[in-house]
Amino acid sequence: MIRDPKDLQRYNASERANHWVVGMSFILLALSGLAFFHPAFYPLTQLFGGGVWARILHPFIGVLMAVSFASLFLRFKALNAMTPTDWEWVKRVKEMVDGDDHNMPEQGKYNGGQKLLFWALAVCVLLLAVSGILMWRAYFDFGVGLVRFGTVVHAAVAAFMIALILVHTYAAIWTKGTIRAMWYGTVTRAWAKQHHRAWYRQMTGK
Amino acid sequence: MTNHWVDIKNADLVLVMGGNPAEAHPVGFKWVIEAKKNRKAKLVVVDPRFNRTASVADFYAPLRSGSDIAFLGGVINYLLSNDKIHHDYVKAYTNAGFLIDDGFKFEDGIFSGYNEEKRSYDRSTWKYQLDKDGFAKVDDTWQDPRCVYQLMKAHYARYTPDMVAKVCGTPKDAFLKVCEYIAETAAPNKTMTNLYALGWTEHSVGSQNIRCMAIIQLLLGNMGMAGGGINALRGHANVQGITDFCLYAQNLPGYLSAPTDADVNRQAYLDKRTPKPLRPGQMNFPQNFPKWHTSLMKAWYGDAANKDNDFAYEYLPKLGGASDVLATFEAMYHGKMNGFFCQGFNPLGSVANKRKVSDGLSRLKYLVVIDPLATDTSEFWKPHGEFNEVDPAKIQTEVFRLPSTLFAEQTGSFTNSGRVIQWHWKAADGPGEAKDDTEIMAALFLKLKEMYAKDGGAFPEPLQKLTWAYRQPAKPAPEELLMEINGKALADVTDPKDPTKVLAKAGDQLGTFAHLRDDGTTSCGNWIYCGSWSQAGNNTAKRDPADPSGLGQTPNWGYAWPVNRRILYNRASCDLSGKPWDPKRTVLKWTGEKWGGNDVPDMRPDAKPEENVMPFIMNPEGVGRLFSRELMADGPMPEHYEPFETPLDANPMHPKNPKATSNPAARVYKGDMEAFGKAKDFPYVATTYRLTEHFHYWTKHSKLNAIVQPEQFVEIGEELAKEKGIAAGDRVKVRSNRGFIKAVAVVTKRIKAFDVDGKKVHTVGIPIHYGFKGVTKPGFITNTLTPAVGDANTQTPEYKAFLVNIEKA
Amino acid sequence: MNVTRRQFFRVCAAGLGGSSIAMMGFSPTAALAEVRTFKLARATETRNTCPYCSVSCGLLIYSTGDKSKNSQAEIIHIEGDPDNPVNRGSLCPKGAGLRDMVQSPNRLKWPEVREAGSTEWKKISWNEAIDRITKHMKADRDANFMTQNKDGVTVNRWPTTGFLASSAACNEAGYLSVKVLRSLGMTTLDTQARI
Amino acid sequence: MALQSLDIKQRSATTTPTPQARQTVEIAKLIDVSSCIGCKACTVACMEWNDIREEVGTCSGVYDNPVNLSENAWTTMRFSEVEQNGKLEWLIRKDGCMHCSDPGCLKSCPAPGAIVQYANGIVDFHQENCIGCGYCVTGCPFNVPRISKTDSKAYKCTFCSDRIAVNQAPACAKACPTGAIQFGSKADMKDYAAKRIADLNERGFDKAGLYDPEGVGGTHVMYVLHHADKPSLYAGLPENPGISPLVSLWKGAAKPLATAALGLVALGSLFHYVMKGPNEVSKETEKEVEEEDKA
Repeated sequence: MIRDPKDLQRYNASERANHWVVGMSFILLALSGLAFFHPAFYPLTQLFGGGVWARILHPFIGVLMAVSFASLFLRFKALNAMTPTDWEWVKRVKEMVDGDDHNMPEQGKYNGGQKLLFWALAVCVLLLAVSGILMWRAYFDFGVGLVRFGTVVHAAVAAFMIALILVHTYAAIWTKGTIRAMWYGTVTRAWAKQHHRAWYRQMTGK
Repeated sequence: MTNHWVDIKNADLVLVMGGNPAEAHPVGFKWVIEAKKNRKAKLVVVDPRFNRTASVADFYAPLRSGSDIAFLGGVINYLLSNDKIHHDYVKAYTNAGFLIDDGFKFEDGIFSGYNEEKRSYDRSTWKYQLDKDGFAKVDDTWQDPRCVYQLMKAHYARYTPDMVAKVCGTPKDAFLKVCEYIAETAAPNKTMTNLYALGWTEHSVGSQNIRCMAIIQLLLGNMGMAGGGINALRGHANVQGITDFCLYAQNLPGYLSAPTDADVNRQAYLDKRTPKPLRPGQMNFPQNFPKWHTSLMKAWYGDAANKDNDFAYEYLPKLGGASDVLATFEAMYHGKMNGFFCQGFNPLGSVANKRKVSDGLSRLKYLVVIDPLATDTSEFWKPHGEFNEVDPAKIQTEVFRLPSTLFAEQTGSFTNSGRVIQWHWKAADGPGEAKDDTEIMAALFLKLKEMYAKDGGAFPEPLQKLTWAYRQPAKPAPEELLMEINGKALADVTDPKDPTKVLAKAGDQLGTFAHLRDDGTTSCGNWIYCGSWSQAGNNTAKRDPADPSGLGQTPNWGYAWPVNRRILYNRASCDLSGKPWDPKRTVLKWTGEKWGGNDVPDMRPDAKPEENVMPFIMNPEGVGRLFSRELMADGPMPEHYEPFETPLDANPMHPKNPKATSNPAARVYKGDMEAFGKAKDFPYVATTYRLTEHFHYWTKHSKLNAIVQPEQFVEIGEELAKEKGIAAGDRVKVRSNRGFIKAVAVVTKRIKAFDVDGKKVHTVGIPIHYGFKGVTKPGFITNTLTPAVGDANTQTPEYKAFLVNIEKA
Repeated sequence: MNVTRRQFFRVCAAGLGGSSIAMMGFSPTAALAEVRTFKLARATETRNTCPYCSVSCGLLIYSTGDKSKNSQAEIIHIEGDPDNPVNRGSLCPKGAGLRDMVQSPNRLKWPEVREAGSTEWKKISWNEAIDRITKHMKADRDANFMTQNKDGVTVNRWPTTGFLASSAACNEAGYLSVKVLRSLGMTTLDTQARI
Repeated sequence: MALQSLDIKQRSATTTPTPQARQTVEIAKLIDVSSCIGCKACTVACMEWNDIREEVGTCSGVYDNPVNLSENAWTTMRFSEVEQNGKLEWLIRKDGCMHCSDPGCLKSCPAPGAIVQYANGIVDFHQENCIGCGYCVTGCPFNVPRISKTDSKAYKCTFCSDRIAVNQAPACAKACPTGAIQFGSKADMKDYAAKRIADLNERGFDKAGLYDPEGVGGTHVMYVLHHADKPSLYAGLPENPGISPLVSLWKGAAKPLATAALGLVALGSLFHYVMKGPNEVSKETEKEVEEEDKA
């Protein structure tokens, strides 16, 4: 990898750090959460020092993720406002998935899919945080009906969010040149021009 | 109990009145449930509160606390006027036909012979008319107006259902329903058992409450029957045994009435206590009194009790007057006592009017508390916040506290209320330096004996001569003591009919009190326990639970006094010819040559039915007493009197005679009379009771029991709560004329207001159990509130009916 | 790009690896499920009687040790005696809680005295306690013993010291008490039979 | 693993069956509410046997102490004063674990072996395997399990499994003075209940019946009720208890479906990559950018 001074700055250091706090806590939450969700995953609790530690840590990590995600959310919510072009992009996402992005509408810093993912994750985190608190018996004591509802919501939303993150991760892997944005903060101009042309023009003035 | 716990399962009707066995005796109550399950028995509860027993009853009738005699008098009236009595039984086995002295009268609530100044009766007219042989005259036709039946009928005719409703506040239909249940058991093959406890005794008319039931059970023919009888449930584990040993002034062990100042010498003493039969041919068993008494003196004084010194008669102290707890604390309060011992007894909690008790204890020179636990009494001098406000500096009493062992740390015997004596074994040592009660008594005695031997002093002879042949003088063994209690032959005991026949060899343990002699050849520490440790060994330790009759008699489990008899008066379970009234529940029957069956006969074993030896062998008349002659202090037939603190202005039975408002023969000390409250200041009837989760003032020291009932409360009905703005869980202050307590309010549907004589009467229920020492939440002592007046016969304090006021604290 | 991807995987490697190992069976077996061991096995069983009400339920008291010389018995459990014809093994809440009575924090362990006017207890020896109490008794008895009443009848009583007897004491203890107390001439005597 | 003194029927968070060959007798406790006097002997005997002590509380204006189940109070009496047909009744129910045949706690539990159901019907918690998540509380239709404030483990009635294992009756049943708690095989208990119900019918309780709710597959603690048509009179005994549909969804269908869905997403991504190849910056775009630089 050769750093090129002309590479475009996509994320600054603080944004990257924030993202990885969310990312790391998400991974830990997913691992421990899955352990409680299905017996097949229960051995994952060993990563945390056993079932009891997994149970103790999970909600605290959850708080960390909720807080760090809130920060991320505030940073990026303006950039993720959906525009008509985004909707056009979303409508034609099949072409994109098929690997043919030639005719896709010109995208800003984020495409429609990324934006939808952003909002979906925001809703998920909110639901997980609220339902998680309902289930957090060490400190809270809600009525059993509410807890049962919260539990189902927590499980369903968590599964959904894991799926989203898998997609998010895959998208990053699939779209070559993307991951470095979260490592170094920069992308090549070619990458920007190809995937986020409007943003490329905005950044380069071309 | 005339019967025993397991026998309750043989009943057809269980009437619970004056008790709450589900609450206080849950395990004994098992047999009520068994009767319900297996005999389809009915359970009827009559009580001021819908209590735990009522919760599983077939029928519940409310009753204003303190009006039991009005209710039971009503039942007697119902049985007589509807002729629901067991005629053959009543005719044969009661004094219904006995003629009563012409001088006996009952007018305006007062029996003949009343002395208002002394508050007592001259009972000389309360007796039978005697013929020239000294036997009672009897009219078997019951027509003579002076016969007991007629007098009783007239007496109770006043107790109409309307009167019952008016006095008791019991709805008339509920009362009549109870009467119907009871009346059904007049059939020869139906029995009612009655279970009562302190709910009857703790009234100023306590003994008469029980007399009422005795009359009813005799009328119904339920005495002596399996599943019948009158069953006092009783309190402590060994209250029966300690009562049998007469740890109270009036009697010596075995209910031998103790000498008083009037008994100037042994002969006079014995004569007065050895009755003559009142009917021909009766067993009149108390005629053996001299044998029992002489044997006791031999047990205590050995060779020092002999013919030459009147069997050490002078060694026995003579009673100068009353010495029950109320009298004792009265004397103490007035500074007439110097020393006091409390052995396993917490009088500060248990005795009426805590303030008076505390003041009394403060005037002692020394107080000795012998107890396994740190009792409230032992710390009466110590401030415990608002629960015990005292100034120790002003209390000059020297208080000693001696640690004693508990049941688990002792070997010995307890007697249950069914009179079954059971041996138990020590499981562990007591904590620290705790000692057995016997060891503590021995230490005190041996030290005193030594001091008197060395320094002399007042009348040392009884101390020096007291038998003390224990192998370890400082540690008399329970085995040695029970053997001494049982008694032994000091010389060969021979058959009076055949002097060549030796019944017991010199030195042998006696097998029965029939072998006791009044010539000094036998010793026995308690005649009714004779047989408990015979030549066969310790019979109280027998552990064969076999029940061959299926009646629950278990004759080889422990040893029942007397002579292992399980049901008293069991001869009455058969008709005159000796056939059981109910062959399905045969307790006893005449086999043709002797009495046999499923119990030890309460009868001379070879007394042929035609000899007409009647079943109530302890009575000189041989029959049960519907009319109790001069034996009760307050009348030969029960009469309703109001509690000393009554919510009413007068006794509704005798509205015009203020003398007959409350028991005219009950003893009231000056000062206590003044401490009674009036209904205008204290409008609510209070009644105190026990909770199933606790035992007296003990279990407040046990965490498990503290957990299940942690804090003092009082119970009131929803209506009173509303009137007073009290909600469940509020703290309330309950006040009587003697003091106040604070507690949590339990507001309940189970206590309802009574309509008494047109007046609304509310009940305030106050559990005991709490105090300032314990692992429960600290509480006030309930007996702060109670009045120091007792039953005319037993001086049992009136804890079940007194007046209070209540307010939000 | 390839390097980047490797780095990404590296982040997850620890987690995935660990969990894979665990899934392959390297995790400790957590599914043992043995019931609590029966705690009375080899405890010493003693037959006794409940000291509360006069139903007098039979008890089985279980204590530690086998009564050998060096082991001090500690009561660990009390339950009903199934042979007793009255309770047939059952107990009420009082009886079922007896262990906490035996082991109550308020059990007395040694003789104590509270001196006149004092605000506290003082631990004393049994000898001192018996000495002091009997001195009180003798002084009071000698001073107040009544040999004859005012009518000249011999009464031989000591009315100024009283005794309230326990209704929970054994018959044998009760008998010994009444025997001793009557020999002293004591007439102020009652028990808890009535209240 | 050691051989069990009681055979195990099912175990929490375990997807494979336990050894099932041995057949043992199904046991039950029958609580005859019509014979219960609320004396709390069972409550005390339970605490005594199990070496637990609830804190000494306060009186809250009712007889119910301990006021609720807790990690230290595995059973408690609930007192209800009700008026039925113009007659006051004091209904007293012993509350505690019902030992359901289909236990919601076990179904919910994520920790393998923390909750087991023995072949005799007992549902038992094994605290050494418990992780303290409280899912059992969520899963229970009777609101029974409690999480300890001190050790965060779940506790409830064990049916005295240690006593049962040596063929002794549970402490509560043994102590019960009135025989309101009977213990025996479930079949015998049902027969006994039938007799009690016949007796109650004769005494005017037409609706007397057995509470052995189907919704949880029956229970191994059953009640004889005088008013079996109105279980809620007895301090809110559930009319028709069952594992909540939410819990069934969560620990039923959701478990495999969600797991499968996640697997599919992962696999889908993999196959997408394999089939479609990476989304790389095109040569043209790279050239364009290079040209822009030159320009």
